[in-house]
This record gives sequence, C-alpha cells and structure tokens, in this order.
Amino acid sequence: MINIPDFANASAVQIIFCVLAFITLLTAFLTIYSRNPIHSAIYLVICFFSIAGHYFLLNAQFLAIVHIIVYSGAIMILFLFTIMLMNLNEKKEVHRPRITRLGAIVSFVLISLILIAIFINSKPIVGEYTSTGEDYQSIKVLGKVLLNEYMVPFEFASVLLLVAMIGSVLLSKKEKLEK
Amino acid sequence: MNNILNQIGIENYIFLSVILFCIGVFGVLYRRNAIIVFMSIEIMLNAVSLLFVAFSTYHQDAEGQVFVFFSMAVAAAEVAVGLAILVSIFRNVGSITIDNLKNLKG
Amino acid sequence: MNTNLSLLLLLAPFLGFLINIFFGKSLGKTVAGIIGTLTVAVSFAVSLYFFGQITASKEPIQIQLFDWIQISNFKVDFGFLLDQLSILWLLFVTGIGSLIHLYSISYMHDDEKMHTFFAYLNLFVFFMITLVIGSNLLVMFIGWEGVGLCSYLLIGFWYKNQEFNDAAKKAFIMNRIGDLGLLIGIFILGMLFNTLDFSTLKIGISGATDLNMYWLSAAAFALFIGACGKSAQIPLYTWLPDAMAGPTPVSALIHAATMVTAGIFMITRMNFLFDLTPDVQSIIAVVGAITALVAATIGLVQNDIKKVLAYSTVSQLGLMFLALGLGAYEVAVFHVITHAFFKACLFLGSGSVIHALGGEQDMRNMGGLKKAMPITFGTMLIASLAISGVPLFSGFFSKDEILLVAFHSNIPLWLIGSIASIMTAFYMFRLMFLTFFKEFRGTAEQKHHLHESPSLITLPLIVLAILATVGGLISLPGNSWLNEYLTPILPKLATAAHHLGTTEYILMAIAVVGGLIGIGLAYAKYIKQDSIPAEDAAITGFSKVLYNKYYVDEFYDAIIVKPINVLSGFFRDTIETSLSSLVFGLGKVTNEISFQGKKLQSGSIGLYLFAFVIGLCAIISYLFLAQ
Amino acid sequence: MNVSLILIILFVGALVTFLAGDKLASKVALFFGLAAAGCSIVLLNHFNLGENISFISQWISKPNVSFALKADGLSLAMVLLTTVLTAIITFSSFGNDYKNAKSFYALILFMSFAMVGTFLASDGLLYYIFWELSLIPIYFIALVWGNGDVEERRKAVVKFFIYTLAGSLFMLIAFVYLYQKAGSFLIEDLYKVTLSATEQFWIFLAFFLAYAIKIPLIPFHTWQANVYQKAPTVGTMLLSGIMLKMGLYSIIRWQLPITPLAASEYKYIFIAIGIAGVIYGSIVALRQKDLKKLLAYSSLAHVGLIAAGTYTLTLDGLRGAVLQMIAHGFVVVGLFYTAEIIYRRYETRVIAEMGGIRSQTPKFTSMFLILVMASISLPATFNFVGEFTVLYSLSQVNVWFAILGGTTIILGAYYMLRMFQHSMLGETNSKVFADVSMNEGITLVAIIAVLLFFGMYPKPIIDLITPSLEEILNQINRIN
Repeated sequence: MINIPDFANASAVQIIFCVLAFITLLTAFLTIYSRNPIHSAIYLVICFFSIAGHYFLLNAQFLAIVHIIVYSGAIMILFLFTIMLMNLNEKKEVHRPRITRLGAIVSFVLISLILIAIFINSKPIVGEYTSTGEDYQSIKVLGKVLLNEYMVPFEFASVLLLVAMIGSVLLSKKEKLEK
Repeated sequence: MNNILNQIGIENYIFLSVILFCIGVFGVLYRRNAIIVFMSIEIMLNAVSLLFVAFSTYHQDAEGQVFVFFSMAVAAAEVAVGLAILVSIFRNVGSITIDNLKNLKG
Repeated sequence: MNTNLSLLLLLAPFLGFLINIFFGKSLGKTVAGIIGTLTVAVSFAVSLYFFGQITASKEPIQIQLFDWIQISNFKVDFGFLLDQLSILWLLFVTGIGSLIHLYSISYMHDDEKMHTFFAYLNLFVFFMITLVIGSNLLVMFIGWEGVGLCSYLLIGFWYKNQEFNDAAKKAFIMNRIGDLGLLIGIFILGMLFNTLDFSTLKIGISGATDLNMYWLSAAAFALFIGACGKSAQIPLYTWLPDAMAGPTPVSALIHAATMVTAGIFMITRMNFLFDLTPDVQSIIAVVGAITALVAATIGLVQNDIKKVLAYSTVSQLGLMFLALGLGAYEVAVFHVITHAFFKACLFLGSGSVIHALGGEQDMRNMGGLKKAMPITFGTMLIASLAISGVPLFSGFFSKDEILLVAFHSNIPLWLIGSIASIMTAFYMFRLMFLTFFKEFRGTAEQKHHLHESPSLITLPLIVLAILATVGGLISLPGNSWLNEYLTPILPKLATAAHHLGTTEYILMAIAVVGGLIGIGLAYAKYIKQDSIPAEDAAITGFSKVLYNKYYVDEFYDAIIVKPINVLSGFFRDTIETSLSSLVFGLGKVTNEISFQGKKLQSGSIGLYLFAFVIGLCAIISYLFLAQ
Repeated sequence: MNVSLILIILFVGALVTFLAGDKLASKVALFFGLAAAGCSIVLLNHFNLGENISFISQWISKPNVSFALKADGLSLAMVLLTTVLTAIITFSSFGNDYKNAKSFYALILFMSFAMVGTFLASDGLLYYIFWELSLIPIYFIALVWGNGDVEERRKAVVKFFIYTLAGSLFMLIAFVYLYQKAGSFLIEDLYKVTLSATEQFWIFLAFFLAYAIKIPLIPFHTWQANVYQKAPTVGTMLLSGIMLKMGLYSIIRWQLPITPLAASEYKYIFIAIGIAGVIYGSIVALRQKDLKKLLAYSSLAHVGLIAAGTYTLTLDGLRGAVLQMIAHGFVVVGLFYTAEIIYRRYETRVIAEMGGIRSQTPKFTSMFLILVMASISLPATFNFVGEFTVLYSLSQVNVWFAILGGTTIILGAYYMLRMFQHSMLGETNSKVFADVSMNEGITLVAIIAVLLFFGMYPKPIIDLITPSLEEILNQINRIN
C-alpha cells in the first residue's frame, strides 16, 4: 500500500511535502528527546510552523495563519514563559527508570503498529480525487459556515476562552494563606 | 481544478499524522516533565488537526477546517488553564515531575 | 331437628367451657362445677335421645354443616355422622363424663383454679364429641388433636410443678408422633379414594375391585400408628403412666375411659379398611398382645396407686388391640365399654383414697382403709373383681371373649393374653390388699384425718360399680345385644356363628381359674405373708428392671431425645456459625480484593498513562482488527 | 376505583405521618393503616362483584415499562394480609415510645406501601422497584430503632441489606434477559416468552437466589435470626409477617410460570431444600435461648414447608402455600408480639429468665397458648388448613416428602411447648407481671379471632385465591 515516492520524477509539491513531513517528524521527535525544555519548546515551534506549511500546501491559508498565530504565537510563548518562570533546565530533569523507558517504547511501537495496521486494513482509498471546483476553504466560505451553521459552538468557544482566562488568572494568583 | 491530493495522496497524510500522533504518545509516556508531557499532547492534537484538514480537502468540505478551528480554541484554553495549574503545582510542590504527584494514591 | 340437636350435643360442653373460662372466677367454684356438669349432662341426654332414635330406625344420621377444606380432588365438609358406633361412644363418653364432672365438684373443691379445671374438662368433652361424631377423618382429626390439647392442659393442670409440665409435654409430643401417622394415613386414603368421608370411603373400599394393596396396607399401618399414639401402645405408650401427674378425675376420664379409646374407635370406624389388610391386622394383634404383657409385668411391681392403674390401662388397651387385630371389633368395643366402667371406677376410687390421705399416692404408706372408707372399698372391690375377670362381673364377659377369639386364631397370642390377665388379677388385688387391708402405715396425722369421702364422690363410684357389675349384660355370650346393635357397622357379625361349644366352656374355666390364681397369689403374698413392697433402693434383680419400666424412658431418652438435642447444639453452634462465616467470608473476600486493587491506584501518573494507552490499544484492536 | 388507591393512601399516609409530628404520628399512621385495610376490603368487594380493579398505564416508553397493577385473587389476598397486618402492627406499637416517632411510623407505612406494590405489580421492572423499595424502610427501622449493641446491630442489618440486595440483583439480570426476549416487562408478555431448557434453568436459578435469600430458605438464612433479634419488634413483625411472604408470593407469581420447564425438571431438589429447612429450622430452634431467635428459627421451618408446597406445582401445593402464608403471617406477628409484651415487663428475651408468668396473668397465658397451638397447627386453627393442604400436596409428589415435612408437627410441638413451659409455667415469678393492657389485648384478640375464624371457615379465602392459582397453574403446565 505504501507507495515509495519516486524521487526521481517527483513534482515540486511532492518534494515540498516530503521535506515538510521530515521536518515535522524530526522536530516533534526532538521536542521529546531534548533534555532542555527550552530546546524542546523551540523545536515544537518549528514543528508547528511545518504543520502550518502543510496547511498551506493543502490550500487552507486561513487555518495556516491562525495556526501560526495561536500555536506558534500564543501557546508557545506561554510555554516559554512558564519554563522560564520555573527556571527549568537539564539538571532538573529526573532520572527515568529503565522500566519506564522500556514501557514507553513498547507502547509506542504497539500503538504505531496498531494504527498503521488499521489504516492498512481499512477500505482502499479512491485513487481519483475529483474536484467539484466549488470554493470551500476561502475565508469567505469559512466565515459563513462558522457564523451560520456553527454559530452556537462558536459563541461557546468564546465563552470557553473567557472562562479559561479567568480560571488561569485565578489559578496563578498567589494564594493568600488564610488560617 | 487541480487537487493537491492527486499528487501526494491522502494515505501519506494519514501516515504522517499517525506517526506524529505516536510520537506524541511516546512523549507522554517517556518524559516525566509535566511541561514536556503537555507539549506532547499538543503534538497529538496537531496530528489530528492535520488529518482533519487533509480530509477536509479530500471531501471538499469546510467542516473539517471548522473543527480544527474549534479544537484550536479548546487547545488554547486548555494550555492556559493547564499551565496555570502547573505553575501553582510548581509553587506548592517545587517540582513538576509527574512522579512526585502522588496525591491520588488510593 | 337432628341438626339442631347435634349442635346442642356438641356445643353444650363448649358453652360450658366458654362460661367457665370467662366468668368462672366470678361465678364461684360450686356454680362453675354445676355448669360444667350440667352441660355435659345435657349432651348425655341428647345422646340418649339419639340412641333411642337409632335403635328404632337403625338408620345412621348424616349431618352436613358447611364446606371446610378444599383439596384439588375432593372437599372436606364439616359434618357429623351419628351411627350406631358413634352413638355408643357418645353414651359412655358423656355418661361417664357427667359422672366424673359430678365427682370433680367435690374432689377439686380445694383447688383455687377449679373453674379452669371445669373449663378444660368441658373443652375435652367437646373435642371428644367432635372426635366421635365427625363425619370424616379430618373432622375426627380436629377432635383427635383437640383431646390431645386438653390432655396436655389437664396433665399440666398444676403448672407450677415443672415435672408435671414435662409429663404433659411428653404426652402431647408422643401423641403428635401418632398424629403424624394418622395424617399420612389420611393423605394416602385421600389420594386413593378422593374422599375422607367415612360412608363414602366405606363404599369406595368395599366396592372397589382393583385395590392397590401396597398403598392400602400403608394407609392402614399409618392409621394404626396414629392409634398407637392415642391409645398408648408400644412403642408410644410411655406417656400414659406419666400422664398420671394430672388430677385423678382427669386420669379417670381422659386416660382410662375415653380419650385413650379413641384409637380403638378409629380402627373400628375404619374396619372395612383393616379387614382388607391382614398384614397390618396381624401387626396390630401382636403389638396389642405384647403391650398387654409388658404393661402388666410393669404393673406388678409399681407402688404408686395411680401408676398401677395406668399400667393396667395400657395392658387392657393392649388386649383391646389384640381383639382388633384379630378382626373382632365388636369384642374390642365391648371391652372398651366394660373397661370404661370399671377403670373409671377404680381411678375415681383411688382418687377418693388419695383425697382422704391428703395427696398420698404411695401404696406402701396406705393400708387398712377398709373400715374408714367402706363405700370406696366396696366399689373398688367390685371393679377389681370385674377387671380380674371373675365370673358374672362385666370384665369377665368381655375379657373372656377376647381370649376366646385369640384362641381360635392364634394359640401363642391367647397364651400371652391369658398370662396378662393372670397378672392383672394379681396386681389389682395387690393394690386392693395393700390399700385396704391390714394396718394403716401412714403418718398419725393422716390416720387422724381418715374419713369416707363425701357423697358427691361416692355417688359416681356407686353408679360406676353397678355398671361394672351389670355391664356385661349388653353382650352375653351367645346372645349379644351389642353384636346385633353393631351389625350395620360391622357387616361380618351378621354371618358370624354364635354358638357355645365345649372348647368355649373349657377356655372360660381356664380364664376363671387363671384369674383366681392371680388373686390367690396376691392374697398369699400380701395377706398371708404380710409382705410390703421394698423401698426403692432395696429393689433388686428383675423386679428392679420392672420397677424402672424396662428403662424404656431412659432408652428413648438416649436414642431419640439426647441425639436430637446434641444435633440441635451442633447445628446451632457449628453449622450456623460456619454458614454465617461463609457469608461473611464472601464479604471478606470482596474486601480483600478491593484492598489489593487499591494498590493499583498508585497515584503514579506515568503508570496511569501507560495503562491508558495499553487499554486504548486493546479497545482499538478489538473494534477494528478483531473482525 | 382501582387498586392504585391503596398505594396512594399508604404513600400519602407516610407523608402525612411524617409531617404530623412525633406526638400524633402513631395515631395518624393507624388511621391510614386502617384506611388502607378498609380500602382493600372495599376493593375486594368490587372484585368479587366482577369489576375490573386493575390499573395500567404507560410509564417509560424506552425501555418499555408500564405502571401496571393487576389485582387477582392471589394479589388481593396478599394485599389484604399486608394492610390488615400493617394496621395491627401499628396498633401493637402503641405501648412503646420511640424517638423520632414520626419517621418511625412513616417508615412503617412506606414499607407497607412498597410491599403492597410488590404484591400488585404486574410489570417486571415495577415489581423489581417495589421489591427493592421495601428494603429501605426496614433497613432504617432495624438500624435506628433496634436493640442491643449498636455495632453488632449494624453488622447484622448491613449483612441483611447487602445479602438481600445481592440476591435481588440476580433477579434483575433475569428480568433484563427476559426483556430482551419479550420486548416488554409485562407479566403476560413474559409468560409468552419461549425459552430453551438451559435458559429456563439459569433464569429459574436467578429468581431462586433472590427469593431464597428473602424468604429465607436454607442455606441462605444466616441473616435471619440475628436481624429478627436485633430489629425492634415492629420491624421483626413486618419482616416475618409480610416481607418474607413477598418471596413466597413471587415464587408463585413470577418464578414458576416464567420457567415452568425448569420448575418441573428440578422440583424434587427444591422441595428437598424446603423440607431440609423444615427439619433444620426445627432442630436449631430446639436449643435457642433467646425467645425471638427461637421464633425466627420456627419461622424458618414454616416457610421451608410453604416453599416446598409451592414447588410441588400442584394446585394443592400452591393453595396450601398461600393459605399457610396468610396464617403464618398472623401467627408469627402474634408470637413476636407476645415476646414484646414479655419484654415490656421483664426487659428480657432470654427464656431462662422468664417462667412463672401464668399464675400472674392467666389471660395473657391463654392467648399465648392459643398462638402457640396455632403455630404448631392444631386443627381448627387457620394454620392447620394451610399445613394440611401443603402436606397433602407433598404426599401427592412423594409420601416420604410428607413424612419428612410432617416432622414439623412433632418437632414444632416439641420446641414450642418447651418454650411455653419455660417461659410461662412453673413457680410464680418473683417479678411482677402486669396483666395485658387494653391495646395489647385488642391486638392479640384480633389476631386470634382471625386465626380461629378462618381455621373453621377458610372458604372465603379459598374461593378468593383458587381461580387465580388455577390460572397460574395453567401457565405452569402450558409446555408440558
């Protein structure tokens, strides 16, 4: 099922995909592997950028932009701030028992195998990707869908963000010890 | 209209996101640092989002992207609250190694 | 008319019971006694009326009152059957009953709970009448158990003494063992013939062609066990001597004249069944003969005046069962009647003696009462002569007929019966000699108070003594009014030959001589030799075994009562606790599992996550890959 | 007018009693108890006139559950038993002062409500709900108002609660399984389900576990004696007088007709279990020192016989069982009440500490003796009618069953008379025993009157229950 890409005759898009995918996987791995949390965060930012690149590749420009803003911009900054706030570095990393590592690797292998096996077993994918030519992912269309069909969840999402904001403020406020 | 998937194929996206997801799982299990675990979770979320977008293109339907949009909102909220919790844990315990957090021991 | 009269017959004693139990105390002792006596006398009068009616018409009177119990294949009516047999029984139950009530007015006058006593007596008569006139086995069973209840109440009348209560309890439980047998018999009959009604059963059993002999015998045997319990036959006889704990009128009425004859009544009622089951009949005959002999031997050495009479009763009942077993129902009935007369007389006489001696029952402390109590002595002498089978007294005729029947069917049984009769003569006159002859052996104070009993006591004695003398007239050999009277009940009688041959006369002579030998032996030992039974401790040898009643009570105690009690303790202490701990153990196991399971909840997030992922893998692979 | 009225009266009664306050509670409860009894008698009259007094309405559409109350002769007889006994039990407690009386009496009425519901419900789930509902009030009654050491009491009562609850769960499983087959919980639909022999066996067993624990049959009886001893007498009366009849009733109504094949296949085993209970209970009762415990074991023996009667699958067995259920309900309530009367005066339940009561109070003794005699089923008491019929049905199956089951009349007489002898007879007790009060007298006389009247004239009850039992028997025999 897995088609080995024919690099010799690869089109530009294919090459871009391969590069992006490689970057995504590598940085994701490095995020986990790196001992220094700061490095991890930075690798993660790169990973997010590459995913945004995938979005561009898939012609989802709006989502790609939002992704960069939210993830690389907001979330990762939050991570970095927190890491710095806690002053984490390599030395604070505790020793991991071998059994943990072994368990992690085993389950990694297991879940990969299972997921891949599922997709291999699932119905073959249609070879031809027809296109109706309809516009479905421009900002205009997305806005209409979001504010018509998904208006209520959209509003809820805003409420959620508000609540999250209040919650995080409350949580990170220094507790006044009342006796 | 020229569809990008004609050149790349949806299965490649599937494999990409599966592997990405598994890396996330691996991170969650492998690392003891709560912040890294958090990051791994973000990786898993992104893996799923990527698949959403890929299938959105595949089905020529905007809804997949809308869902990614919502999941981003949730992820943002989650990170905000989660990190706030981590901060307060760090303040109280002095460490964010998850091995030390055993208050739930039965 | 008949319905109302039969209800009057039944309910008059019940009314007496109600009045005495509710208002007895305020009415006063004498009034309570009179009410008790009168109500029974009313029943007697009604019985007489019915007797007249039945001798004229010869038609049994069937009365149906209401449906009682509904069973799938038949229903049980609450009804009465007044035929020759039940009316005969009614006559002597209510007749002797009223005499004994009369006697009790005086006898129980010193007891503070005399009204209760009369209430119980009335209740007894009520149940006894129910037993006798019930039209089916189940109504009879009401009376059957009811008289058991009254017997329990009356034996334990002086309830402050726990030994008396024990005796009462023993009587009730022994009776209940028999009752279970009776019930089983009823069940089998119900299943076989779809009815419990006597008249229908009779038709069903006599008319049926393909009878299942196995079940028929089982039913007859079960009924016989019931009769054994009520009529104190081996192996269920031990309650009757103990029952002497009750007041003496009770012993006379219940444990000599009426209740204990219920078994004979029932077997006679069911004669059509027993006639078809010769195996059971022979069992009955053998059991009766052995009971007669065993009880007579025990009676030889007893020193308690009432105990002697009690064993004598058991022995006489044994003779009646012997007759029943040989199919001579009319002879058994005849003996029941004569026995009722002379045994009631004897018991009441002994009561009179005990009364005079202020409660003394041990014959070793009596003697020489002849002069002080002439009427008591005279009546008791007549009764003793009757029971010993001295010619012309009633007992002679009835006992002689039993032996006659036995001789014709089975010589060993005849021999056993004859020996028992000789022994009877011996111990009865031993009783008479020890009690009434020679010098008084009691305390001086008792001697000072010696007196003849008041006329309320002596009157019933005299009446009974007369009846004991002339009672034999109802069934003279060769010309039996009783046999003729009972022919509708016992169809065999119509065809039986009644002729007196040489054999019969020889047997009669043997019986008379035997009786006289018994009397003579007693005379030789207790008058000539002037011997007095030894103290309890000095009794040795075989007489010790006899004195202790062959240790049967101890035997039963050891093989039945003790094991049950031990078993009960074992169940209570061991089985119950282990069952209980089994249940608690289940709880403990659950607890332990949860305690162990708690350890999984280690609090380690890493472990949770690992488990989570593995679980996820499992679920996913099940959902997607398992197909 | 239909049977839901009784339920409404009892439920409203419980609420009103709770609101009435401690002082009025007992009287209000008695009023509602009598109202319910009166209502059931009126309904009985309507029923006898041929009116339809059942009540059915859709309750939950998915799953398909109806609020169905079906009143046939059997149900009505049991309802009558429940309501009349509730009134008697409530009245019997007038001599006692209870803390928080309003809750106490409200719980009694509530329990009565649940039990009446159990007897009437003809929808499986509804029945199950009522069945479990009845457990809650008795749990609190026994736990809060019981006697003896608190810790031990808690242990006994919690054991009882969990034990019966666990048993009932099997029944629930059986109902769920049946629902999957039938698509409805209505009893008529459940009757129609055709089940294979294996299915029947498991369903039969599931029902049996629930009922055997509730009744209780050996060897599931270990909760019984302790709870009877620890519970307040009112609780004991409710438990022994009515609640264990729920189990017996359910055997007849639910277990046998739903799984007739298994019932006839294994009937010998279950009759044997019942009879083993008779003998075992009687023998254990012989050497009990505590009056209430002795009565508990005697109850074990009697219900064993009743259960054996039901499993004979004959009309006589079922009829005798129902008659004996009613009779036993009354007599056991009476006996426990006498234990309570003695306890009120002597503060003891140990038989050895009693004795010599008869000379002080002949009235009480007579009534006690009548109850004892009824309990050992002397003819002309109601118990005899029941026991005779049951034993007869056993003899139809096998005479040996009747003989073994019949040992109850011997052993029963033995332990009851022994108990009577040591508690009532003997030398006058040094402690004063006050004569029975008005309330106590009325209660006992009422019970005795019922026992004696129906002992002589059981026809009304026989006529009432027979048609419905015949119908159930038809259901049982439908496959054979």
